[in-house]
Amino acid sequence: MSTYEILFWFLTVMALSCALGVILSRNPVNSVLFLIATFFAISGHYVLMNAQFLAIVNIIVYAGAIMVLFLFVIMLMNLNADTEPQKNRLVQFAGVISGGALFLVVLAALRTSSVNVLEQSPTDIGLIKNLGKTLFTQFVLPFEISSVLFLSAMIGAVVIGKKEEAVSEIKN
Amino acid sequence: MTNLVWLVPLFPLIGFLINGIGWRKMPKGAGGVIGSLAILASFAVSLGIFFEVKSSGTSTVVHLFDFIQSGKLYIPFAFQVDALSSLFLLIINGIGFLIHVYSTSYMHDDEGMVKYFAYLNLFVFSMLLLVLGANYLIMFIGWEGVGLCSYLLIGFWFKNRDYTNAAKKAFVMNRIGDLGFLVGMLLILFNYGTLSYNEFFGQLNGGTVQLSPNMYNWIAICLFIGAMGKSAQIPLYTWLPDAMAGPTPVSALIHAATMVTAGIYMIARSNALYSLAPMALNLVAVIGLATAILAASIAIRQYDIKKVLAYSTVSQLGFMFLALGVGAYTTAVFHVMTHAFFKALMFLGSGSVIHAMGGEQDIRSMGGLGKKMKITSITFLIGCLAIAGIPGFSGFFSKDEILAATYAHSPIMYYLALGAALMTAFYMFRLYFLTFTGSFRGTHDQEHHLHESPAAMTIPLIVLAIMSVIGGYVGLPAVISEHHTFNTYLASVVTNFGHHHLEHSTEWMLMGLSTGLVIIMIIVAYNATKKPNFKPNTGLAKVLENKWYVDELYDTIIVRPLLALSSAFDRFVEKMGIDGVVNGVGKTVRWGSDRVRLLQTGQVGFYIFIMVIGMTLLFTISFFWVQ
Amino acid sequence: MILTLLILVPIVAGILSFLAKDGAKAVALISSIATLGLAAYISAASYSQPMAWSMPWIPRLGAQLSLYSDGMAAMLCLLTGIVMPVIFISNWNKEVENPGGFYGLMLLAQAGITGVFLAHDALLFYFFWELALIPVYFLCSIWGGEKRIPVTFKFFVYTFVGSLLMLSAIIFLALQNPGANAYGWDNIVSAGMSLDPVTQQWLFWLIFIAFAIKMPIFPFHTWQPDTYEQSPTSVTIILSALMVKMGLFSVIRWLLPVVPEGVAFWSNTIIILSIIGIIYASCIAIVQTDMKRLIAYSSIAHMGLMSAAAFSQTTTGMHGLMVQMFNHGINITGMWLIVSMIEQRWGTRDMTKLGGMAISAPKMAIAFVIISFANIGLPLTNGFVGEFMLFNGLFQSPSPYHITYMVLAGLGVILGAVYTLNMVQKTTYGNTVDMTIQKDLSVNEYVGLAVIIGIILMLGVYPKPLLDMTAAAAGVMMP
Amino acid sequence: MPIQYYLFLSLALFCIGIMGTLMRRNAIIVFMCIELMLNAVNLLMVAFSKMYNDASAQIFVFFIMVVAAAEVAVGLAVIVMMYRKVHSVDINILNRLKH
Amino acid sequence: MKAIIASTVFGVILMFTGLMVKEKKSVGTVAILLLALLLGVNIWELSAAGNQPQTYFNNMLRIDRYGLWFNTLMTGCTLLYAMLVNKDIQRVGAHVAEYFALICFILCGIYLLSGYNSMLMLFLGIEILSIPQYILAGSDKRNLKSSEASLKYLLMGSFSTGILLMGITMLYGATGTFNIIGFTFLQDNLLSPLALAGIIFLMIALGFKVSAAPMHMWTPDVYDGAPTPFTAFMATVVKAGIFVAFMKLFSVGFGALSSHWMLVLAIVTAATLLVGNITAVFQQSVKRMLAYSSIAQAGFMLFAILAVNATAWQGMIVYAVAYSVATIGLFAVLLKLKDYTYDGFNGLAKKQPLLAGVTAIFIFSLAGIPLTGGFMAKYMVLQAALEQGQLMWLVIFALLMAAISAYYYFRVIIAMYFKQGNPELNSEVTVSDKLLLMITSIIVFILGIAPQVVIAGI
Repeated sequence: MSTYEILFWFLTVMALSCALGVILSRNPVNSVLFLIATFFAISGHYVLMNAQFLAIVNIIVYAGAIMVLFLFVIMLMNLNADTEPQKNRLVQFAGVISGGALFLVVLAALRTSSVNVLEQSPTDIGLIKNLGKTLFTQFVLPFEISSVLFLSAMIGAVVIGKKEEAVSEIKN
Repeated sequence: MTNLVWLVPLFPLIGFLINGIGWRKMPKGAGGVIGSLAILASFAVSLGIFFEVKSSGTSTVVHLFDFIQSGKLYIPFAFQVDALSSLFLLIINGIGFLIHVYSTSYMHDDEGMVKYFAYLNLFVFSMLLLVLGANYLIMFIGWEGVGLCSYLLIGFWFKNRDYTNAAKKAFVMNRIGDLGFLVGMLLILFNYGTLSYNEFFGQLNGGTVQLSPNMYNWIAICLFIGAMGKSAQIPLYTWLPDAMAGPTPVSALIHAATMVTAGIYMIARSNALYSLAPMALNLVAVIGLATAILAASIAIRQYDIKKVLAYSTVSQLGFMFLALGVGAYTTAVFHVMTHAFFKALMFLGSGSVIHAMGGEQDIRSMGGLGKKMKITSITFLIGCLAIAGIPGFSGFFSKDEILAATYAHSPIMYYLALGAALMTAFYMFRLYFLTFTGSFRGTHDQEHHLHESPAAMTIPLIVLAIMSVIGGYVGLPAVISEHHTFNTYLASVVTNFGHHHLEHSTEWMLMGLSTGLVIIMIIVAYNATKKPNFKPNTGLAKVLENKWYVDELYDTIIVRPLLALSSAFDRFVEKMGIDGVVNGVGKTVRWGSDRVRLLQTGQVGFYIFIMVIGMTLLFTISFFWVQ
Repeated sequence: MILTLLILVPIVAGILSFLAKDGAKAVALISSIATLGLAAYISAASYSQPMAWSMPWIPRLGAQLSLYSDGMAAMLCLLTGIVMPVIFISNWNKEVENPGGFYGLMLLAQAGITGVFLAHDALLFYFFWELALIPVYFLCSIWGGEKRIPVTFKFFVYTFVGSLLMLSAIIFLALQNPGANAYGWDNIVSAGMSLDPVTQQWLFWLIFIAFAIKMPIFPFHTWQPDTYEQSPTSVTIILSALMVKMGLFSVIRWLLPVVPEGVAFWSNTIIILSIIGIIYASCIAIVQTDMKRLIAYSSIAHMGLMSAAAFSQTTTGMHGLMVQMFNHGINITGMWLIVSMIEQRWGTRDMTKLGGMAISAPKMAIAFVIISFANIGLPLTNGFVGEFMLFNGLFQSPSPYHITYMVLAGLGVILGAVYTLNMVQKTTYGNTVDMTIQKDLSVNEYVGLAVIIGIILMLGVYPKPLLDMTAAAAGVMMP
Repeated sequence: MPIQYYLFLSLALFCIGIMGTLMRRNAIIVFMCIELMLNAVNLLMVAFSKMYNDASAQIFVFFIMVVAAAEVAVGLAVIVMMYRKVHSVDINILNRLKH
Repeated sequence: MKAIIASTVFGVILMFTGLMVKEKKSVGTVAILLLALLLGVNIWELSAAGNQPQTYFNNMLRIDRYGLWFNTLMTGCTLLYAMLVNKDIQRVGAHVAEYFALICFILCGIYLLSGYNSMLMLFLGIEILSIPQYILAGSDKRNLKSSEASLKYLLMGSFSTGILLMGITMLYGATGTFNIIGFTFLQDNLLSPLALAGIIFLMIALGFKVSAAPMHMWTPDVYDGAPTPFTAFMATVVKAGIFVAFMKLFSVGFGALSSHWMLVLAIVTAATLLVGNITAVFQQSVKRMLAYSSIAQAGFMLFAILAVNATAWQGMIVYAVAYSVATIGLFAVLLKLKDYTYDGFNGLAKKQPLLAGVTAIFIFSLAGIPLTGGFMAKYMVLQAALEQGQLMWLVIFALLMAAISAYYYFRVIIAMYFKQGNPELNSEVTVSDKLLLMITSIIVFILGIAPQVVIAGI
């Protein structure tokens, strides 16, 4: 059992358990922390697959920026375990069942899919140089277009975020 | 002359149009005059035609225009002039004219007089179509036309709901018969592709198309059903007595002399067919005989003067059908003629009586009218003698011929028929004695008003009386003269079926027997009515008075169930059943909408849940159901 | 070209009368008389050989604007041409609210109906089929009785379902042999005939239900009495005199030739349904007290006889059917006119509250009696000839039970006499009931009825023109 | 490693995310679960890019992150707006719109 | 390509106008001018384009004549929409310029969707389409329903994004490319489960965006809660754009594999028709009814995707235009009324004959009555489905559903024409409004009588 495999299984178990932690922990803050942990595990997988740069970005962008944003909001609303609304057991059960059912069905569907193996041979496609080249040659249009996305997101933040007059239930 | 035949129905039509269009503007008198003149004119033409046909003995078809033409189906609007039709022309126009004249005075006080004459002319027109038509369809046109006119005339005094009910009853019952007629026609058309008499009869005797005798029977029976309706035979006879609701001259013309004999005419016309259909013939005979007896028995216990006459008409029609049934077609036609004379006479007489009594029709409040109204009573007596079959009067000859023919066919039938004849004699003289002899039983002012009718009414009576005496001598029985004028005249059209020639001795014997018994019956009637007492009837008499409860029977077994069924259809099948289903679909949709709508709980979690379930199902289908 | 005029004139006039608020009446009358003239010309012209006109419409989909008028179509156009002016004339002195809308919609309906009779392209036919429906729907729901909204809505949805099913069948057929003229009548027919029997059998129902609802045939008829009862009488005339004929016409033009196998397979079923309908409707008619409902049911009975003959597959039946379409149109128009007059004068249609018309309004009474007898097919009225030929056709049908069919259908004649005479007796005879307005026929009503009765008697005595006109068409339909 | 393992792993994460969205009522947590789903996709994407030895897949992952960031920005803004109004992030109280 | 650039640039310009120009009216005018300009750009590009599809930026985009024509039509609809509801947009909230900017960005997204060739562009296009919608839905901040709609849409939308990405990833796993042309190399007979799973995931994600059952549940709430002017836009142009993307993917990319997904999509279609029509019947608010009816109409548009043939493409474009125009018109009328329930329409024919008249025409079009575009559209997609062959049952089912749809559409007509009432308007109907509405209804008629004007442009 190579280190590679050990690492793989370790990261897998960690990812799954932390993910479960996200959805099971009552306290939102814990959920956030679990999620960050999950991201770390996933980044580990990236490293295993020679996507080093992605791993870093994942840590920085997701764990660093986005999750902090979440954390920030949660703090702002100071949500905690006892303010946390809980669905009744039946609904949660139904959720688990349906999600599990989907999982099993897709699993059963894909059990016979192609079985080629990822060899550990190191590739350099994950390096910044290559990624940058690809990004700015082949994927330059999406790169530019995504600015539109950000623009609209920005507008959204403005339009939605700016405080206006108080709530008043007008029809329609 | 023959090709001028279209004039014959034309005159009444013109009369109808004039009276019909100007019926509110014209003076009453004018209407009567126009009406009568129209009939007179066409009578003149028909006389001409009659003698021409009599001399030549030919039968000609006058083609007017194409009526229906569609593919193989071709029905021209054509008239057939031969011995039979020209004879009927005479009867219809002759008696028609007399009755028109009679009506001018009888209907004089009625505000609808012009309209009345319009209807009357229309009737004559349709009747002429009926007898003149060269194919069954034209006959059918007239057939329904006379039905319409009788409807209109029975319901002439339309304010009275009973009268209009009677009219409706008459029309509907005729329609039932007409359906039979229609089916018969279609059968002929189906098998022979034609409706014209000449082609059809030509096919019948020695044509290319040969059918099973069964088919002949069916056609004949279908046509006979039509005749049942029109000529008031069992089971469709009940409309005729009710038809007495119409004005009396109408009863005389339509419901005694002409229209009701249309059935006999039709069967006589299609004798070639019936001679091939023995089963149908027997049916005709049986029905006729039964009707004769039944109607006669009812007539014994009637008190309404017109009802008595009506039932006697039904019974006489029964005799005619009996004659047809035993194959003596000419005899039937002969009886049609004589019956037309004396029955019209008696109706008109009764009309004169009613006139004098100021509308009273119940013979229980009459009596002794003979003193006040000589002419009426004498002519009426002649009529009674004729119908009772006293030798020397027209009725004797025709009826005796029928009885003879029946005897030749089967003695049992003969005795039954004889019984009916005796009953006829009884109720007729009962009527006569109660009305014209004895002492007056009505109120005083009625008695005060009693008077003989004006000339316009009496002259037709007298003419008809003369006819009812001498009318029979055209057909002397074989024992008296071998030469039977009437049969020889009709021979070109009508050929009797089976043999009716008895030994002279038997024939004498039959004559004697019937005559003797009739005289006895008259005496019995006289005794029965010498001291009239009208206590409520009991037992059989009551049954007879209530016409064997046939109307009630029909009401319970046909009318009520039909109405019940109809309202059941309307209420349950229609509203609740079919419409219920249709509306039910709409309701279901709304209901479903109301339920499905509730899925939209507003909970995001639930929405996603549904979505996930959906995904799972779609995956299952696409992976594990399709493959 | 002149065929298009027959459709365009009403449309233009309709739009005009929308604009011309009170002049609408005049516009309607003029245009309808104009269309009558056109129709007469067309009937005369297509007497000898059919007229046709066509121009490309949507070549990509294989639809084109093509009109075609053989004897049958021309006859029905003539019927439309006669009925519309009669309606307008006899309503001349009646005031409706918002006349512009009323007459405009009437004319649009006329355009649609004429279009249905003339269309020779399946898609165009469907267009007109709906186009005729919409204005009538509006007319009923705006100017109708108090229960009008649900009733006419049911009518609309009901017919809409039918026509949608028909649409699917039409598309299916058009796709069988696509091309620039895929929807042309000839293509549709050839496509349908080339299909295998089973397909034809279910196609038959897809198409037939639309027509069955319009006619209506027995189980699909329940919309009809309510709608007739609720809608204003002029519209009822359009419904029963013209739209009902759309159903029959379409059966002859778009069903019988298209799926012969299906027809052969189902014709007995349809005939039985029709005959049930005859007896059933007649029975119900007997117990009705509302004149409109009674006449509605009697119309169902007549339709039953006609459709039975239509499926009897005999030339005589087909010919009689065509004649009877015209005659029934005329008679029922007269009936409704009288009913509306009665309603106008006595303020009710309930026969138990009526009576004595023969005294209070004799002219009307005479007209009523004549039309009633025409309605029960008395000889020498137009009703008789058609009925006789229908019975004949039914009798000659290849089915082994043809005699039974005919006799059962014949019961309708007797029952018909019963309820019609009931109606006559209750309204015309008996003691007089006071009218709200004491007057007999006014001049315009007189003219309207005179036309109707004139036609009734003329065709009753001398039906030859009508027969000759439709003979060719009948022959074509029944090879 | 067989590619299946990554496939199943990411599927598992994905479905855990789905379960989370179904089980939790806190809008923020739900949102986080959705992020988890996106990451599961990312993981699989990278695995495939390794399999095909193709950089474009990794670029794709960038864009997924980009979009995720944008969505988060808007999403949190909306959530905050909601919170301002109803002082709760419970998605079950969002039921003024129904039926 | 030009149009894409133009739309983004105009969006930015609009944002700056928001800064410069203060009063809303002139902002609206500017927006209309820019949209007109955008339309011009589209037409220019269309006229310049040849018949051969042209690829940009190594196969990121593959713009063909169909897409350009579609863009032009949709831009036209947007222009019409902007002119019709301009005032109402100004009434929604403070940031008019931003709203219009977002609308421009949405158009940009539509252009991407009509011309994408790489799944990445599909993904970005859909996101560019969606994120502004989340914002527009929540733009009426005084109204809690608006915010609720926004949040619901956001949550479910990003959920569906996850599914979309999973689908894309699996397809990538199966084929090793993001290029839809690349998918055409998948063999029909030995299709790897991975690819099929990807297809199903994509179907579900796109189905969500076009609100196909069972992924439709967001639609009524969002359309009901969002400010009415924006509902009008989301329900029409946006939906049409996604439909074209859907169609492009499934008939260009997976057309050869139709035997694998046909049945599933057919079931989805049937469910969509059923749910949409049945649920709409009971609604009391016309706005919400229109939301459900948009689901039902989507069911019909799915026919075009089911039937992979030329008629389907044409039918889709006709349907998109006919449906958009009629719905926009109807919303424009709705915006004039205070009361959005059916009763709010009572007696409109008496008070505002023209308004009622055009409404009736739009309703006819939606219900698919002949002579209106709606009929032609339905008719063409159904014909396409029948050409495809095995879908007769679905067609008949759809037609029965159409009959049901008549039921709830005609309730509006009944209210307007046959019922008495006095509907109050919240803004007077100006001459320009009337003119625009009449033009709109004339367009509806033209589509109904001569659909080739739309087909010809392809």
